[in-house]
Amino acid sequence: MTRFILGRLIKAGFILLAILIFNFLLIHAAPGDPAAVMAGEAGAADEKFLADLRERFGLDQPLYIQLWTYLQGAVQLDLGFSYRQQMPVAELIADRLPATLLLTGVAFLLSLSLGVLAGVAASARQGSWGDTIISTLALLFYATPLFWVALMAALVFSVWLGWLPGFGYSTVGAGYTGWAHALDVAKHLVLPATTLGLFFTAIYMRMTRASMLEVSRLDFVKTARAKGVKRRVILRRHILRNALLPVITLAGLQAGQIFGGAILTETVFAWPGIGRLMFEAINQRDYAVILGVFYISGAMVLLFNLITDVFYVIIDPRIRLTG
Amino acid sequence: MKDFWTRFRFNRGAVIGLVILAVVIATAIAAPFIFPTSPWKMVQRPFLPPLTQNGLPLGTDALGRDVLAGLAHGAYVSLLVGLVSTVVALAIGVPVGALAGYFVGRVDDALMRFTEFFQTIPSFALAIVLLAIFQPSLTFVIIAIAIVSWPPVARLVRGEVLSLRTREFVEAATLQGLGNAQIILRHILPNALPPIIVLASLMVAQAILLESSLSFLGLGDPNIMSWGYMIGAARTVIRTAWWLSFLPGMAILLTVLALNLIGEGLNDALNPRLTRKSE
Amino acid sequence: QDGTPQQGGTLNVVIQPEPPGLMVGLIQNGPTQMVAGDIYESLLRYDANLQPTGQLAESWEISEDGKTYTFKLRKGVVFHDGKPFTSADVKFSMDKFLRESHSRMRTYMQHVESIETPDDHTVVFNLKQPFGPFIGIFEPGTAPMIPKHIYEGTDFANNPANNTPIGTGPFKFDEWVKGSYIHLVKNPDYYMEGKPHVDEVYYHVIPDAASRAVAYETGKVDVLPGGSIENFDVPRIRDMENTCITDKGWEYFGPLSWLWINLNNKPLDDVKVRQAMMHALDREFAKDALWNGLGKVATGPLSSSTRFYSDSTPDISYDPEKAKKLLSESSYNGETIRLLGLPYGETWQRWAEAVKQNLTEIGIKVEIVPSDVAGWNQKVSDRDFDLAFTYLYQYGDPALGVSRTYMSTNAKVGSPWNNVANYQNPEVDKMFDEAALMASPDDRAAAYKTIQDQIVSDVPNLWLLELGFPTIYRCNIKNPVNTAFGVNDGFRDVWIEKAK
Amino acid sequence: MSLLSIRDLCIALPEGADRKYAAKDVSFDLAPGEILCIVGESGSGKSMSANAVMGLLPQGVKPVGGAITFDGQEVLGLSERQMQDLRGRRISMIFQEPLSALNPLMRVGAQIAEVFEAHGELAPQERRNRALKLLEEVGLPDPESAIRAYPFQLSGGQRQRVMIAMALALEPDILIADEPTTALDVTTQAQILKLIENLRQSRGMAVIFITHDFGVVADIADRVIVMQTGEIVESGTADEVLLRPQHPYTRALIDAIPRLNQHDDAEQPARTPVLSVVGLNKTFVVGSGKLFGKPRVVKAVQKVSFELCAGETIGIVGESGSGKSTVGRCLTRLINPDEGRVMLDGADIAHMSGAELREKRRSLQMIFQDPYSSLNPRARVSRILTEGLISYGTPRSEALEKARDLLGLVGLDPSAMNRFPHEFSGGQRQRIGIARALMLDPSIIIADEAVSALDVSIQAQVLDLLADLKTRLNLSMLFITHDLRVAARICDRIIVMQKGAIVEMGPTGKVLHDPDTDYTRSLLDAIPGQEYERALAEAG
Ligand SMILES: Nc1ncnc2c1ncn2[C@@H]1O[C@H](COP(=O)(O)OP(=O)(O)OP(=O)(O)O)[C@@H](O)[C@H]1O
Ligand SMILES: Nc1ncnc2c1ncn2[C@@H]1O[C@H](COP(=O)(O)OP(=O)(O)OP(=O)(O)O)[C@@H](O)[C@H]1O
Ligand SMILES: [Mg+2]
Ligand SMILES: [Mg+2]
Repeated sequence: MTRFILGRLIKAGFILLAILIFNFLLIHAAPGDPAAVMAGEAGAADEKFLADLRERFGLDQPLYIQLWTYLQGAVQLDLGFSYRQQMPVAELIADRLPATLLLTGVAFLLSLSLGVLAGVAASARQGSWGDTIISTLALLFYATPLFWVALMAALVFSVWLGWLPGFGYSTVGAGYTGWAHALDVAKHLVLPATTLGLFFTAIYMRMTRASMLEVSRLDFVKTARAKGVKRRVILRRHILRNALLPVITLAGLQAGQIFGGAILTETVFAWPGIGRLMFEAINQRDYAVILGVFYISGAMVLLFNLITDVFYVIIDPRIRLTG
Repeated sequence: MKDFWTRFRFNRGAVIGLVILAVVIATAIAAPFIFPTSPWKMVQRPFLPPLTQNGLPLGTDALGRDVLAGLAHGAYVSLLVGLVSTVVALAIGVPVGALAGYFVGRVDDALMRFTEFFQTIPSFALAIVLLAIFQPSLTFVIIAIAIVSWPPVARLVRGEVLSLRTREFVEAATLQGLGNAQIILRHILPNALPPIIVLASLMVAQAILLESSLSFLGLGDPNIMSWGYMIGAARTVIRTAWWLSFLPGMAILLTVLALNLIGEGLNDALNPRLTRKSE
Repeated sequence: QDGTPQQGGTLNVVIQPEPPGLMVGLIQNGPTQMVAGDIYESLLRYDANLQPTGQLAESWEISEDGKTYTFKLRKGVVFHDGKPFTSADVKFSMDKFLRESHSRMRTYMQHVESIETPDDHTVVFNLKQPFGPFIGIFEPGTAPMIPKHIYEGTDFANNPANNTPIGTGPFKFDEWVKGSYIHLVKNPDYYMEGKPHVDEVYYHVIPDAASRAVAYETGKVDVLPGGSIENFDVPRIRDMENTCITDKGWEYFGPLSWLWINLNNKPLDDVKVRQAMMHALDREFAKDALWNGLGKVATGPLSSSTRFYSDSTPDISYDPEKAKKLLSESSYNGETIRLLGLPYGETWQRWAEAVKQNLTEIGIKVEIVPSDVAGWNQKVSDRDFDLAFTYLYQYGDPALGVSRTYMSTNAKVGSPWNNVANYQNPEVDKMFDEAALMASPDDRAAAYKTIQDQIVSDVPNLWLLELGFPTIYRCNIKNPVNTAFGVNDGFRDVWIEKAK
Repeated sequence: MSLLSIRDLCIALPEGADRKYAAKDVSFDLAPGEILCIVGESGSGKSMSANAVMGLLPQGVKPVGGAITFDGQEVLGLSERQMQDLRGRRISMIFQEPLSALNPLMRVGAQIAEVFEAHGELAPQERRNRALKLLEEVGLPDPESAIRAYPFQLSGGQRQRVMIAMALALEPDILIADEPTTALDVTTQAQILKLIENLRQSRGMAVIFITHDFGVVADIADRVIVMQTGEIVESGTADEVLLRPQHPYTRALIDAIPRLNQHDDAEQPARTPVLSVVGLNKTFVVGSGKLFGKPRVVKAVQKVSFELCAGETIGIVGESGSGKSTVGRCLTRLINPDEGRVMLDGADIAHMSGAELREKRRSLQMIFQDPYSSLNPRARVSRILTEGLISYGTPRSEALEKARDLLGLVGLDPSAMNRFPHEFSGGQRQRIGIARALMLDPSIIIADEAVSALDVSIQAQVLDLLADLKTRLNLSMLFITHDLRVAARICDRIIVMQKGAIVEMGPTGKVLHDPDTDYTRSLLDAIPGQEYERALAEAG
């Protein structure tokens, strides 16, 4: 196992490098460059201005040299400099990371626990009213556009009821510290995290339910019943455990995106996270930032894929992995 | 096959789903005949609420266009986006996942690293970049959506196959001299079906919504009426003209519902243990 | 105006998008200017009629021949770091810093022969020839005063001080939490007695338009500068209690929207086709449906708030019948016209759809080409379009903001802000050149009238609307807009009326 | 007063099954401390009746009439909650197929401990100790490490013993054992039977014992019930039924019981070896479950060498867990041996792969020990049987034809073709497995406990079928079994295995009557029903 993990980590390094090159070429293939965008925002610029910018950003160099320079930095974990934001990319990402991690992390835990729970509940009473209600809700959640839900949530809980702040990360200028600050952030977190979580909740719920129904008809469940094990325990220990594999896969996928942030949610709720940073960077062709975010989130995806694989082996001892 | 139909038919939900889907498909096909004028035509004053004007039962949008005509014409694109991109994603994801899970070792390694290649870029961002590079025509929107949606399929299928390949009935099939392809297709995949069906029905919804998010960001094909476009466009007026996002939202919801019911019916009909009630 | 100013309070303002930096000498996009307007100052201010008033300059004189401008500077002005502001800073800013890094200033400064600083509080600009618009460039977005002691001899673009901008303005930079807000605090050493009135200003970064509306509704922010929220939301917000709205404060910029026509492409080189298209556009509808009736239907290349605007140009109003007729006489036969939308939000997307529909109705095939901002820039720069939306500022004077669009000398590929249509009319070129250098305003007015008539009959662009960007604010906030720059001129005079 | 009383029990089967009722008008009583054996035809409804008592009938199968009274309480009407209390504590059951009946993802120790937990018995850490103790009592070697194993890491008999341990954990009032010893070698079987006997004596436990092994019946039964096609055809005390059967079916059954000395010891002609195994080794190393714990090392097969000749049948007998199945799986390359050669027609299949291996494998078929898990739950029998043949190029109709014939030969109705594996009884599934192995006309069959779930008459039928094939087609067989009578009947030679190694090998007669090793001798001594066999022999 240890060898497997080490092997994978080494390979991950190479993939990351390959992905980096691919990403680099990909985003340079998109029309426009940061100089043009920056000049564009000023509403006027002459060629000299553009040329100056390009020289400053190093965009006047041939592409392969730019790539080489970037890679040299990247392997030393130097993610470059954002000219647009006038900050080292690493610093920029580090700045935004806590907010994103908080949001996606909470949404992840929330959706996973809620989704699995609802899925278990629904499958336990297949065909009953409870099942119908849960299934319908789940359907509603994932068939409704995220931004619609987000906006409605902000409308109801923020504008109409005034219970929760509708945007932002904390109350600006309130100067809270310690617990008051934590509480403040938590309040701000409620809407975006639930909105983001709802969709995944629905997915986990459906997946869990389908998988549980499948497993609940296997013979060993009968054995467990014959032992006099309580229904609840059977559900959890025997059925759920055996039904978990696809859920784990999805959870691994979601977890991999944890650093990639949530573009739409972060935008709608003005959450100062990576997703927004990335989206803005794409629009502004802030190459170093895009690549930096892709790099970090790519590394996370690889890591979580590895963790998922390890989980497979833990969950299902029959699975053997070599690599 | 006949048997399968009988079983499918007995599932009331599945039949309802099929009916809804049939209606949607029929609408998509018939739209140009029922509403021969372009859905983009501005026919009345903007923001006419539903049921207030004869001939415009669902009212008008921000530019005074007929919402009903839009819904009818939009059905085609949304279905196309949803179904085609899902089919493409399945067509890539299932084989990749199945081969990786079945052969483990080097094949798995190669295929999964390949998948990771696509997986590492946050999917929405990848779609945006792809659409920034290529002109967002309908084809490219579909391709972009398919490209970002297959890796989850591949990983899911792989996980299932990894677990199934060690079962004794697979060993038995090997001894029977079945080729790898047959074992995968006839023994492993059918047993991995429930999560795949769930994921597929989710993906259709996701594709339709992704298209809407993309057109909301100005990256859809603005020359084609779709439900996603309608929702995206109605977003800014959600407060003043709720029906503009509600109606296409309902259309998507119904379609997704239908696909889910069908999926569930399919799942049940294909599961031998669920059939043959003793009544 | 509104009674006696009260001191204190916090001003919460929306800013969109998040500025790339606050050093306005290096970056001049909208949001940067907005924040920088509080931190940096220039020599003058301009009222709604574009008449100059004093700021860092107490008084100024223009010589008879229009070639010498002498400014007397205010005494006792200090930068935020406590260093005094003198004529040396003016010379450094204008001659060195801005000439190097401010693209608009670079063109303006071509007219300047030399800058003299006879004493600490006097600056003299010697022009090569008279340049009518010169008096109109001393605003913080164009000519911000930059501390010489910080920037001299450094690499301007990479000076670490760019992150902590220092000017002479009423507010000091305090903190910038990227992605969340920018915080400015009152400058206690400000040279104007009792000003500024408010203690601090927060600029909130809220990337989504709908959320910005929510932010206002929930009382998180009190000022929505023009363009902060979608136009569709304006009537709703406007009707809220204690809410005031003004479309003033854009006079200097005079934002005018139009469709570029790529004159290189057939059949757009045919004036009949262009005229047909011009008459096909229902701009009144666009104004009402998309812009809430704010703004004006454009009559030609100049905005009505810009100097020397003429209201008697040839008629270009909506007339589909005429449009059809013109089209049938033209060389158009069924080509598909690619229309490049402006990626600035829903209003613009809808507008593209409306234009497409307008043109479709007279029989022109149109395909909308979507793109993001960078793509739009690229496509327009490369002239890769048939029709393209845009809107540009006019900076108060046709010589500053209009001629660039129509002069053939400016028709170079590679920039989206020059003569993108590739309009070539030697006569217009010549008249523009002359009009800029005339000393007498009356002569200039006459010249620009002819220019306007000529351009309108050539239809090199399809003029759409003089955009109205309403500023929305709570009525107890006084004076948010009292110059031709609106909120971009800083909140020097703003005060908040406390609830009784 | 009887502890359990069943009256006129009718269990309906879903549409499309063999018949309308799995069990019809079944009535019997069970007194405390009594051992009741149910014997009878495979598919006669034994398992269904037993399941009904537990309230655990599969979906679609329902009790439609009659009453089951346990301890004065009507069981059929009880709620799931009330049943929970009974199950495991008052009545417990050992299911027929131990692989599918164990949770694949749970360590066996935990599965046993769970019984205590379910009924709130013992403190958590004691549960583990009890589980360990139980595993020891059922004779699992090295229980310390076995307790940490997953079901798939255990041999068939070991799993079965885990099931037994689970059922006995709370010393229930009634034990329902559905063919609990099919995978156990005779010594272990004897040990288990003794364990049950002890519990009966000390705790007055009543037992319903479903089995095909008349030796076992003779040794333990107080009373015997004989079932055929869902109905009880005869019942009475053990002596009555076994020695003085009334019903013709019972008589036929008893006549079909194989005898130890039934083999013909005719001198074998010299034969050519078709399969020679040289120095086969296989060791399993399994993580201990703890991060840095010592891994469990099982030397499943050690230096096994033998030759199998054309038309010959070699029986492999021996201790449960001694590596019999592992040898079989190595030969078919379902697992890769660590060392050794397996020469088939002059080629070493131990080091083959790809198409070559597939081609070779055609002549080498295996009948799996656990029939249920070796059948694809989503495939109909028709597909399970025919696809191998079809994949080798036989036309579909021809394959179907052959499948139908084979089903008939193993005693199944052709209607079985359209059903799914879960719709069969244990013995029926086993026959599907046999039919599948025969479909490809192999020259070698590895039969892993292939007839253990069959009643003696069908067993005889199948064995005859195999013997016929053997002579007709020169079929060679490796016959893994724990039933020495069966081995005696069809094997030419016998290999005795213990702890992964061959301890004795020789002609059947020699091994069974004049063994060289003590181990073999102990096996022979443990054969159940020897007295009964003598009694039968005396009777005629
Ligand atoms: N996959 C595996 N992983 C670890 N150990 C295994 C595995 N398969 C079998 N074993 C172990 O190898 C030994 C031999 O198993 P095998 O199945 O060959 O026994 P057997 O002789 O067939 O026994 P039985 O008669 O009970 O079926 C057993 O101790 C078992 O626990
Ligand atoms: N789920 C099911 N659907 C349809 N028929 C079934 C189902 N389960 C069992 N049967 C049928 O019910 C009959 C009784 O099965 P049961 O399992 O009780 O047999 P059994 O006496 O235990 O046989 P064996 O000795 O082979 O285990 C069989 O004919 C079988 O085919
Ligand atoms: Mg049975
Ligand atoms: Mg075995």
